[in-house]
Amino acid sequence: MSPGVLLLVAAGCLVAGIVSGLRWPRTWLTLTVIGTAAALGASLWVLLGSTDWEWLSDITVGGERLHLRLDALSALFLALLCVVGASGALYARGYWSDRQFPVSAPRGRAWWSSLVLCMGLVLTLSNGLHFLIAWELFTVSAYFLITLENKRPAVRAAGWLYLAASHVGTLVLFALFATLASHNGNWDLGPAMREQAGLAPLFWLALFGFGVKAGVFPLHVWLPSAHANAPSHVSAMLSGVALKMGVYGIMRFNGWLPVPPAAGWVVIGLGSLGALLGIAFAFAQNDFKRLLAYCSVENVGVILIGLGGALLAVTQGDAPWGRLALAGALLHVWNHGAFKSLLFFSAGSVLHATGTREMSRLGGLWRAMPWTAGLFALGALAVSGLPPLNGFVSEWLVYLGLLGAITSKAPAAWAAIPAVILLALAGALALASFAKAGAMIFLGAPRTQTAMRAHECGRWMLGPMIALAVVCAVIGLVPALVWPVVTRAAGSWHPAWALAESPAPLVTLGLVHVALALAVVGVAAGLWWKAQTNGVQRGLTWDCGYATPTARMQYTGGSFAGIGVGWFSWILQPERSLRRLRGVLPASAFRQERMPETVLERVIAPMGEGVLRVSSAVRRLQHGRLQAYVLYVVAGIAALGCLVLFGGKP
Amino acid sequence: MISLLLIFVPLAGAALAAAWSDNRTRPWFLPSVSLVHVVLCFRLLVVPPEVAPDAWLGFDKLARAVLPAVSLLFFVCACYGVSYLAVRAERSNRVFVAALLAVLGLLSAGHQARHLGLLWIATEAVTLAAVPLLHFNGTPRAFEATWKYLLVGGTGIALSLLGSFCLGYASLHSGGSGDLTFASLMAQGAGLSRPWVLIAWVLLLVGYGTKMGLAPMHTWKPDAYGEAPGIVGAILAGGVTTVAFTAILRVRAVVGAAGEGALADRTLLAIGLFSMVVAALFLLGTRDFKRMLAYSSVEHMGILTIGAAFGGIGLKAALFHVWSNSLTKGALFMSAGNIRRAAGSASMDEVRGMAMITPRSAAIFVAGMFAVTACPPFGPFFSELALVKAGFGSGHVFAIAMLLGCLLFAFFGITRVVFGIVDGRPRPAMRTGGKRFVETAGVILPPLALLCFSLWLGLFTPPLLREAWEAAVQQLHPAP
Amino acid sequence: MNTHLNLLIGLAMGLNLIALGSSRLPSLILVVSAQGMLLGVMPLLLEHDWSWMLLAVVVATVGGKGLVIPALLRRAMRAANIERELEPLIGFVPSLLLGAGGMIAAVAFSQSLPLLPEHAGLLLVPGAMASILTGFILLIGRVKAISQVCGYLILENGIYLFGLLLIRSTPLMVEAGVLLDVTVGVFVIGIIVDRIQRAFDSLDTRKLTVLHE
Amino acid sequence: MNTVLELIFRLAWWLILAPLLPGIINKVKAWVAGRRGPPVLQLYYDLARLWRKSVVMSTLASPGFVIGPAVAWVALLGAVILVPLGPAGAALSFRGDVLLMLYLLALARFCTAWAAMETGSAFEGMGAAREVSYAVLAEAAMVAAMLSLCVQTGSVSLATMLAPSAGAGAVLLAAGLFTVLLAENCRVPFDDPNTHLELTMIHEAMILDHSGPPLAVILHGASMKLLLFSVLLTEAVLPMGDLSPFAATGVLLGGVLTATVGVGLVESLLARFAFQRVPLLLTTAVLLCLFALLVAWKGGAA
Repeated sequence: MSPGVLLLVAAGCLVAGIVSGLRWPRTWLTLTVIGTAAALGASLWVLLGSTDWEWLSDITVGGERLHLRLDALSALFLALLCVVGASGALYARGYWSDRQFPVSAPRGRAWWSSLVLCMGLVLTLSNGLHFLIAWELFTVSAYFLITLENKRPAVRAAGWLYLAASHVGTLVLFALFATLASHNGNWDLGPAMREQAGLAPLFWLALFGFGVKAGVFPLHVWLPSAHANAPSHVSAMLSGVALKMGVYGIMRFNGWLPVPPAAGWVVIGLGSLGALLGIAFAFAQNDFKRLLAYCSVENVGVILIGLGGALLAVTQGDAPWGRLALAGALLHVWNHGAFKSLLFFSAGSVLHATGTREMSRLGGLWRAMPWTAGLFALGALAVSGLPPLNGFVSEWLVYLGLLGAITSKAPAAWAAIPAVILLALAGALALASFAKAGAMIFLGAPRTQTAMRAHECGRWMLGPMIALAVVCAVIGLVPALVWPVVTRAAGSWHPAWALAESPAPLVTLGLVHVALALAVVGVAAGLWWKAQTNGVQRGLTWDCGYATPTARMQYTGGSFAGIGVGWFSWILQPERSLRRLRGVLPASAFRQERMPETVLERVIAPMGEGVLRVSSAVRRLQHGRLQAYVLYVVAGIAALGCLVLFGGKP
Repeated sequence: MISLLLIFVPLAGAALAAAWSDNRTRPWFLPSVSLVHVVLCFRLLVVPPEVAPDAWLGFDKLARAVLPAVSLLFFVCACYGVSYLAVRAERSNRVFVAALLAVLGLLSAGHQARHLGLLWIATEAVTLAAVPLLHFNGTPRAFEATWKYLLVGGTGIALSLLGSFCLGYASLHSGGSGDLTFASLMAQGAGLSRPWVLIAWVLLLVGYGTKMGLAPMHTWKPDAYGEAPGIVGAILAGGVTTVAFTAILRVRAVVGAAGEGALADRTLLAIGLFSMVVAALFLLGTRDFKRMLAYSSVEHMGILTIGAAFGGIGLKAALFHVWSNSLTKGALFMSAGNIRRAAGSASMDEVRGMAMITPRSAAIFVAGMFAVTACPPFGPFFSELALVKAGFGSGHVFAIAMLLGCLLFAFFGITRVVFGIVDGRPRPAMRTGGKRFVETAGVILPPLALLCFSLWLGLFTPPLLREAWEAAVQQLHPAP
Repeated sequence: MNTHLNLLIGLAMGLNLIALGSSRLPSLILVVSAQGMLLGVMPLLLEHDWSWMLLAVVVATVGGKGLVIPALLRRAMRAANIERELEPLIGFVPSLLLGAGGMIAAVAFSQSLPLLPEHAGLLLVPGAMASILTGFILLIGRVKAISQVCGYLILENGIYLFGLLLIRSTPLMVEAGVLLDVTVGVFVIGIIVDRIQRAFDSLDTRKLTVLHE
Repeated sequence: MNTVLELIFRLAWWLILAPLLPGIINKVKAWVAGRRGPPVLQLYYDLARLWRKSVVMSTLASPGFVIGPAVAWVALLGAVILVPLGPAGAALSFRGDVLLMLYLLALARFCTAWAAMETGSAFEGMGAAREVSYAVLAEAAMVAAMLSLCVQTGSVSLATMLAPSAGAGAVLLAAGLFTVLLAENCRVPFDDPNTHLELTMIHEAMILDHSGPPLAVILHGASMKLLLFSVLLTEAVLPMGDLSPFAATGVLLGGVLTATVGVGLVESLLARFAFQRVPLLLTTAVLLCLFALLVAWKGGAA
């Protein structure tokens, strides 16, 4: 079965899903699963095969012929989209059920289908005009998914911020594609554009326009609130796949367009910055979905580091280490998609069980929801890039690429050395953040009543989580499996790198991982058994002799992150309000801490206020006095007259 | 011949309607007459008639490129008008219907006028015929709006007359026989006296710009659109402004023939960008969704002007945008009218959660909002993208950057207002108070149809239309 | 011939100044009607061979500008029984100075414009400019609705004055257009005026500022 | 067969030798303080006793309380397996194994911290927080050190990286790595292993609630970590590669002994720093390693 047929089936199912989602949940679910499965089949056909799929039809839309292309790069992303799309659909059945959300659940299903469809189109369309259409439609459907719960002002604000930020990116893309079209004389996209050196400056437009969607560090302002306020399966989709659309755009267009020499340096710089600061922000958060969102900023940074390395390698004579960095980036796209979706799903089931995103209101949930706890722990290990899970594999590849640059003493080393060190810092901070998150949510004693009343989530939610966990584990244990796929994608990014054999000892790594996993199981079982045979007695946590500890005496997330936040307070700018105990009969003391989104609240908001001030000043001219209106007309004549008199010859 | 019918059928209809006694059946004149108009118009679109070069009136290429859009818009508005007037059965619609039909006839005349004076008379007459439409609601606010419309518009009209005289006078200098058809004016070309042509250009640009609603002559627009019934707003924004735009285009052609095209384009670009900036700034702050539509219309007039300034492809994109903008705006005005009627107010301080009260209108309003802010797959996206492309093609990078910036701020303003009205929980008063507004097919289908037209226009632009725009560009920028 | 015409135009320009200076509504209306009549008869001086058409235009202009419209305005004024005092936004003296300055500027500017030989000696262009300017000053500088209408009329008169340049060459249609414009325009404005008067029980346009941002 | 024997020998070296080091350190401290001090094999006795003891678990603790230490121990074992033993070389050496080692250490850290947080005790939270936070800087220093070795040798696998001497930057590197050793193993001046004031502990605070076999595993893991770092330090600084196997073994043993004694001396001569000053010291370590890196770069270029 050729990918064309499969994609047709997929498209058909998804379109039907948009309609059926409003009425018939079961039909919708089956359709979505079938459709995503078909698309997955198509992308695997391309990835495992050796030829790309291309289709130039005679159907014209907007005066342009429909032109679909599925090469390895887009297939890699498409596969991820399918996996997350299907698992999200299954998860939503339990998480966003019609019983709980009679109004928004059907809409959510319809928009979900359209979102998946549009992202698939973005990945396959190879005509600028149609690409823009699909891109914008995908943005809009994502908006409606974010604001499913639009009764809540916070959700509306987050949704609007997302829409506004995306529109900035879209308009930049307008400029990008319009310039391309007016330069090429047609809207076709493709490797053919590589030859025209004149197009190099467009790289910056692409980096900005897609960077907004990808959440590249200074452009990530919309991301935390949107991911935190969206329904969790949507957050998973946004963070796992939608961000990757931006990454895809960046990769696509610096693969297809000539890049300016500075590109690699800038990208790797942005990546390192984003990796470190993103995770620093994450460490400081108290809302666990915001924490996950910032962590996505970090992971996009990691991807960009790899990509930047690859760009540098290309500009410095196709050095082989660039291939490793690119492979790492591509694989990290996949890995982040998997474990971040897993984490958002488990976050969702915590939210579902307790109704709060505040870590300081949770705790001790492992007893109520052991499965979620375990899966979250696994996801936390993966996202912290710890062996033997998938996160480590991709970061390891990126490291190898950078180390290759360093050991070969290429000029790129001057970017690679700081990148490696920042990446290591980011890794350590990620570990800290997720130790904090896991501990605050699942360990210790429940801090509030809501946390006490928590319950494990149903099988519709658990199933997808387990599936994603398996994906993480498999990629981690058998990394050699994914190498051919990744290298195919790398080849379609840069043909010179298409050769198949792996320069990295992935097989050995895989063996070590397997051995490690077995040893862990063995030793853990042994120790558990030993402890049981020696006898286990349960007792109160030792509390320095204070006999009645309350749950509120536990270490809080804020104090856990205190040291790290102190180091980054120059960018985090935490807002603290503190009332100490004073006097003989002290009033109740409290200490509150808020982590602002610095770039948004300290940089963009002031600029926006400036614009609004101008606007309100201008609006005062429309004061309703007719005499002034006539005066404006006269002024218009005068101004144009002057223009004609003096602007005569340029 | 048919081109004359386009004018006289509606006028006759107007006369009949004025004479018609029954208030309940009178509204049916609107759809029936405009249906005839649409049919004739599209017939002419398909089989363009021969126009004698010295004819004063004629369905020439420019009229062919624009008038069908107006006719289509008017027809849909007319269909909406029936159900609208049924809702407003308490007041007599004699004047309203007659004036509306007269407007249609005069619009056709204005689009087809190939003579400076005739064009001016038609525009003037449209202005006057629109007056009773504006104060149909009969509220003091409506009268104030009408008064401002009349005085600012009148001033503009007077200026455009003065400009016409100047142009005529310029033509006398090269021994012109005082024949003021655009064809002969263009034929005189460089013979026209330069100072008088330039004065004429400024005056005509300001005069017709006032009708079109270009900043800073736009001041009447928010008041008029804010107080007039939805369809009137739609016809003003989609029809009357279009006449003014075509007028400017015709004059621009003459100025170009006189060898001052570059200068004229620079002025067009300047005033267009200024309009966009002003509109964007106003949109950022406005809290009334009908006034918002007015400012958005100002913005789109700016876009049209900028397109005209780019010349060639840009002009073609502008003509495309005339179509997509009129149709989309129509949908917005009608759905806004529904919401306004259901909510009893147009201010986002008082209106909330209309998605629950008037779900269909709200959905159309949101869709139209996305359409008018150039989100695909609706018409404006394609036309504006073509315009941006043309701008880059002709090297106006700075202008395009500014245009995109204005589009961005306009988007911020518009989405803020629209979502503020559609989302959230409705005020309890709105759920219970007053007589409920029913979303009948009559008030839902017309805007829906317009949206579909806009969609179809963008996705599957008929080659016929492309060819028509192409021809119009040829007429205005004759290849030397 | 030209001397007579210039005399009339000079008179019209003088009337402009009077209009700017007049502090009472009836006098303003009077000025306007006088100016209308003046303009009305001008074609007779400009044209050597009198045709019926020309006479018709003259009659219509004199009747319209000189009699009908002022009558309408008086009627509106009575219907809206407003006090006769005009309170200006731009004071009378400043308006006068502006008008005078504008007149000088107009004369100076019109020197730099290329005129056909037969119009070379005429004051038509500066006169037109001066009237237009006056009209604008009244439109911008007066509060009462009716005074603004008068300003608008003077503006129209200026344009008509300019139109006389073309009276020989252009077909009379343009002229008819002017008449139609002025009459219908003012007629409608008249309606509006008393509607507004009924709605706001005043013609003070300062009350007409409900609609604003 | 041969490889199996070799592997066993290796495991023996790491597993059996490791607990000796804390004993030596304590001896040194006692000697400096002029006391007799505990026997050198004290830790062996402790481990044996703990292994027999029953477990006291907090009522709040999940199975992770026991699994955590196990995973940590396995991770440390994996890490030490990757480290080459002088002449014997590494059990398994491949491109990029240095990163695997670093991340295995991180895994161990994660699991210890997780197990610590199990009990919900504020003390352990405090300890875990300090551990993970200071580890950020230690990690940076460690990576910088490894980078300098990579540049020095142009290789990214431990076996070849550690073979030659660190060259010109040896002293800097030694200083930096020694500081990291102290920090990572929670020795004075970063942490005082035998303090009794919980508020000032890091590692000890994390394991307050552990007991019995899990505690034994943790303690043994800690000693392995100490051994790993001292071996790493020795091999990084001294030119192992170009010595005869016999000499190399001697040098290795000597180096480890020196490092351990050094730790003991530091502990007995220095007092624990205030926590505010800990980052300062670690940053110094980072800078030392960075300088070593630059020196290596220059050396390679010359």
